[in-house]
Amino acid sequence: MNVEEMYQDIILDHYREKHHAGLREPYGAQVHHVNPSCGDEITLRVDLDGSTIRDVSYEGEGCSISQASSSVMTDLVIGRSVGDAMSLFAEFTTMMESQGRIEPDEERLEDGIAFAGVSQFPARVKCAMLSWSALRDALARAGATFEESR
Amino acid sequence: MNVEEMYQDIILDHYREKHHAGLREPYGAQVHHVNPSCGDEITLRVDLDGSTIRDVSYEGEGCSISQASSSVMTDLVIGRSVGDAMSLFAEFTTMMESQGRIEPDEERLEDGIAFAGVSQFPARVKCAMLSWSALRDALARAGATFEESR
Amino acid sequence: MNSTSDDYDIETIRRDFPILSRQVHGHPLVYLDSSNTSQKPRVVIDAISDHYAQHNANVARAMHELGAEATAAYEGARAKVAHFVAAAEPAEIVFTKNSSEALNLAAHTLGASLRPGDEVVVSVLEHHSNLVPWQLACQRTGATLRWFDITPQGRLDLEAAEREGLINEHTKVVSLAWVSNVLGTVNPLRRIAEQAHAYGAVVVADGSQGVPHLPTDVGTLGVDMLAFTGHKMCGPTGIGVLWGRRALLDELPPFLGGGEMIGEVRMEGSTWAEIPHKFEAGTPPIAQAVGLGVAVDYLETIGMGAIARHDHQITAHMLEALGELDFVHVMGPDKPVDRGSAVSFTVDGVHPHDLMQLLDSRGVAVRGGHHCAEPLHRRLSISSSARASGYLYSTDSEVDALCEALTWAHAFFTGRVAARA
Amino acid sequence: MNSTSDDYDIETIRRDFPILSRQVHGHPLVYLDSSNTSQKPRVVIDAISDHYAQHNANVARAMHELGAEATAAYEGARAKVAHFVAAAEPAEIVFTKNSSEALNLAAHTLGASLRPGDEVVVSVLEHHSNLVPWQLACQRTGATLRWFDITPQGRLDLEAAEREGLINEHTKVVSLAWVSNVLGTVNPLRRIAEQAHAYGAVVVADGSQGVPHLPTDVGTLGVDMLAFTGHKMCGPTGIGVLWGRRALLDELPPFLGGGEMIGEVRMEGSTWAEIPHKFEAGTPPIAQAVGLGVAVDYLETIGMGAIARHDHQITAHMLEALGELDFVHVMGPDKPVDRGSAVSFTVDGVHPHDLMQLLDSRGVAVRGGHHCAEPLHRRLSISSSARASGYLYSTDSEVDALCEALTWAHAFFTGRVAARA
Ligand SMILES: Cc1ncc(COP(=O)(O)O)c(C=O)c1O
Ligand SMILES: Cc1ncc(COP(=O)(O)O)c(C=O)c1O
Repeated sequence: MNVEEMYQDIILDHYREKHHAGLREPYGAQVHHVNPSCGDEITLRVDLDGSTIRDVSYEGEGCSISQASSSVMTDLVIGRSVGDAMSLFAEFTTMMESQGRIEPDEERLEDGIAFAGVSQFPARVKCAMLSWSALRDALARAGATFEESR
Repeated sequence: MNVEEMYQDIILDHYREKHHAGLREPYGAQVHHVNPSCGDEITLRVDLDGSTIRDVSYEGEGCSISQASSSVMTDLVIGRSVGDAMSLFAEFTTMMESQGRIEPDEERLEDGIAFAGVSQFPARVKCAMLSWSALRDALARAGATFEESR
Repeated sequence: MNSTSDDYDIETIRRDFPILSRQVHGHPLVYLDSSNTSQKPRVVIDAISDHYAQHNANVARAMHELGAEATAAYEGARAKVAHFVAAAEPAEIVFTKNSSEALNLAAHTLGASLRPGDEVVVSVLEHHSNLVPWQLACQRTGATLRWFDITPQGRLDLEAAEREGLINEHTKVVSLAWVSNVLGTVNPLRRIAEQAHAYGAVVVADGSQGVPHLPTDVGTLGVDMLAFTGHKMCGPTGIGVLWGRRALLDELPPFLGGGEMIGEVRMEGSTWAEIPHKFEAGTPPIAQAVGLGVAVDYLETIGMGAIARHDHQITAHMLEALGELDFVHVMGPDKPVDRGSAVSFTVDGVHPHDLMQLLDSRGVAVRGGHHCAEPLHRRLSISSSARASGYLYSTDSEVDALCEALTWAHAFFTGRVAARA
Repeated sequence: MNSTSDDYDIETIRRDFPILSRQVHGHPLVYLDSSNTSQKPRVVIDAISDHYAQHNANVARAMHELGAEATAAYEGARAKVAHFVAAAEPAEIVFTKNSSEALNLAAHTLGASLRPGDEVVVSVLEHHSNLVPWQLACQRTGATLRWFDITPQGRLDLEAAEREGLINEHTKVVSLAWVSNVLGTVNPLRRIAEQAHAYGAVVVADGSQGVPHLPTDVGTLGVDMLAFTGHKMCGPTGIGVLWGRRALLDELPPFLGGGEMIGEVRMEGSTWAEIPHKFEAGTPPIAQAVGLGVAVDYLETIGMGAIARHDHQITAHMLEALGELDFVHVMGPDKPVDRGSAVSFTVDGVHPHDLMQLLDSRGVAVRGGHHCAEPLHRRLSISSSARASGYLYSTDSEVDALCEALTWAHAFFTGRVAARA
């Protein structure tokens, strides 16, 4: 695995032009997460409609991996049920912790599979997970119920 | 240097029969010193007559080295001037820190020279010094003035 | 040197420890001071060298290749230690510099919520490291320190404690040695913990003498926190461990500040990282964690069950052999039942320091003093004792060498002293 | 690789460090992360191994031959370190686990006498380890934390401090980095200490980035306490140092409790040992002290003056070479005057994490992030930066390799991102 492969076009695309970026109204909960070792941060809002995620909006600072991951995550979860989003979270986490040993399911993770390469660089896994952890936290605070997968 | 040489007859003599042992009245100051790493302890009193040490009395717990050293010390300093006692303290200290490299002066240190062997066992040096440190502290508290040699 | 059982290959184990082939004062080293610190197998020593020579970098914060290797090694060691004590997850393992820091961490963070009227319970047989931090915590907060006394057999006096209502609704913390470093007593932690938990108290175990010698399962122990130290379990100096239940660690305030224990830092105030990093300020003992991880692998390869049986057998032999010397008086339980491997004793007519020195002249290394348990010695009306303690590499013949040297030392010293009379 | 002066034999020095011959991702390692942690010479690695294999025992409390050897090695290391910083006596050297613990020790013990209304002064450029402990101390006591700001050149803003009366009759402690780990700024400690002393305040210096690189004389520095850390000065992880004037250390209360830091222990209360042992609870980092002692010998053999000149020359070359890259923006003083060897910078269009990763793919190890100085980054309105930092083994050609890798990384990343537009 070399660094060129890690910086896949999908990642750079999302980095250059983030989807669903910016903080929007209305929202049910807002959280602020940081990656203490590097200073990457994200402020994230969720808006729920029953058990459906109506919107996820965010503002952040960070490297291409953390930025692109936020963008990909919002593509994946907006419009889904909380339960579904949390299984995607679990699948994404499993992939990121696999150190490249798991072949990700493109049907499910869509652009998220581009991060499989990142999973081989343990120090960057936290970057890719930042927005997802913020999402889970925000959902919990917005009153969504789901099983703690970890 | 073997252990038989360290346990010289002089040391064992003083250990078996300590000179000037027990706590006596009157006294100008009393101190309590311990060797924290092993629990050896001594309570020591001095009685001054101007700048002369009229009496040193003590009670203690400890190994043969610390016990014998108290006994030898009292032999050396009782009846001397504070200044003289403190130069003996300095000479004894120098010998104890010499790791056996200094030939002690028998004229001055009398039975104290038996501790030259102990100076080769760094862990036991503290035992031999306990009563001397207590003496210095007690003299200071009794109002004696002397130069801090260390 | 004989092996203790057919599958415990003591000769091979001894060859793993380079220092055991040393001579001391012209005698082969008989190292019976393992309760003080253990010796190190070659694999541990080499792992530390290899780490510095090939993978050295700072952790977490350094994301380059060497940083990733060092971080993987450091966090890998945490996972190994977690497994070794059957912790629920690696995040429950906090690396400190030694047991003492681990216990101070517990006393400061649990101490932060103590109030006057609250009670902290320890015992009279504690090592200073599980006493002084609680004394200081009580001083800071106005809480009251109370303690278990011991029976004449050297066990916690549970009946007296019951009578006095030692553990009650005011009890906030109970902190006890799992195994005494002087008497060898194994304390009934589970039973006491159940009692303490019934009143909502937190139970801390000082496992410094337990974890190296006994298979450890924090769930079975029944406590909420467990402190232990690398250097007593074949690992390096400079590293200790505090295990704590996540729910407890999560809610405690931080202890030392700085470095990577933070969430966000502003001049006006800061937030904290998740556990375990919340409690690990500054550059951690990286190479030492690596060494401890290998030590734990080494112990597990031999098997903690096998080590416990071996240690038990050596202790039994020691108790028996010392029991045959009429000038030797063993402290603590004299039968190898619920008993760790520290055996402390006094010798008629020979002060422990003198004894230690005389034994050393024969190559036999024991400890003399109060073994950092001064209140216990005071309780027993002595100021010091001698202590012999074996470990996985100790042999029956080393115990025999101890007894021979004791006989010689007693005769030499009392004989010479008597000769002067 | 060229040597910086005729008598500084960089090739020989580099051969002393085994890790420097490593390959990373198929490239020779270019280690420019020495402000984070330094690499270790073979003599240090071997001394640690030799200690464990031949002389391992606990110190102070173990009086047998191995104990005497270990104690002599440990206390000998203290004497070496005392000499290295020109302390008045070895007892002024307290061994801790790292700089962070040393600074926490200072903050806890000096903090014990803080009262509401008292002021503690730090600066906005501090490492978290010299900020968070003081925040916590102020929280515990009600004292107020104040700080120096910086000028646009990245130096302490002494004029603003003067205007605001930053140091005044309420000031009880001033704690400042000697050398900034981000900007490289060398702070005028002596001048500030004189001002603070005029008000009776105690002055603490965080020497983590100073002591490894500059000849150190605590008398000349003019401060009352100095913290530094073994792993940044060719020594092992797991050991740090707090130097303090005897008169100050003597009067401070203890910090961690337990083990050998005691005078007498009773259940009802305890008294404390003399310095330095009063501040060293539990089994100290023995092998680590031995390693640090050898590191100090190693540095002194080369000469701290020569090392300072070498580091200065490498930094000058780095500032010049980076100055020629128009997409690189160096933070802090851009001339090598009163400047340590950390050089932090940003690169147009490439986040420091991405940059770090790209450089690593070329074997070049730098750090990306906030370098444990988040308030400083916030003050500079950035969230992170990249940092390159050399040491006695760094070469001009390594700096050139950095610049080449930077040029490639910038082109690769911005080119690929642009190509997607
Ligand atoms: C200026 C400064 N202070 C304090 C520290 C903390 O040192 P340690 O991590 O060894 O505790 C560092 C390094 O990380 C530093 O650069
Ligand atoms: C029972 C007990 N507790 C605590 C300690 C302290 O361990 P350390 O010195 O590694 O901090 C020891 C050993 O010295 C011990 O035997």
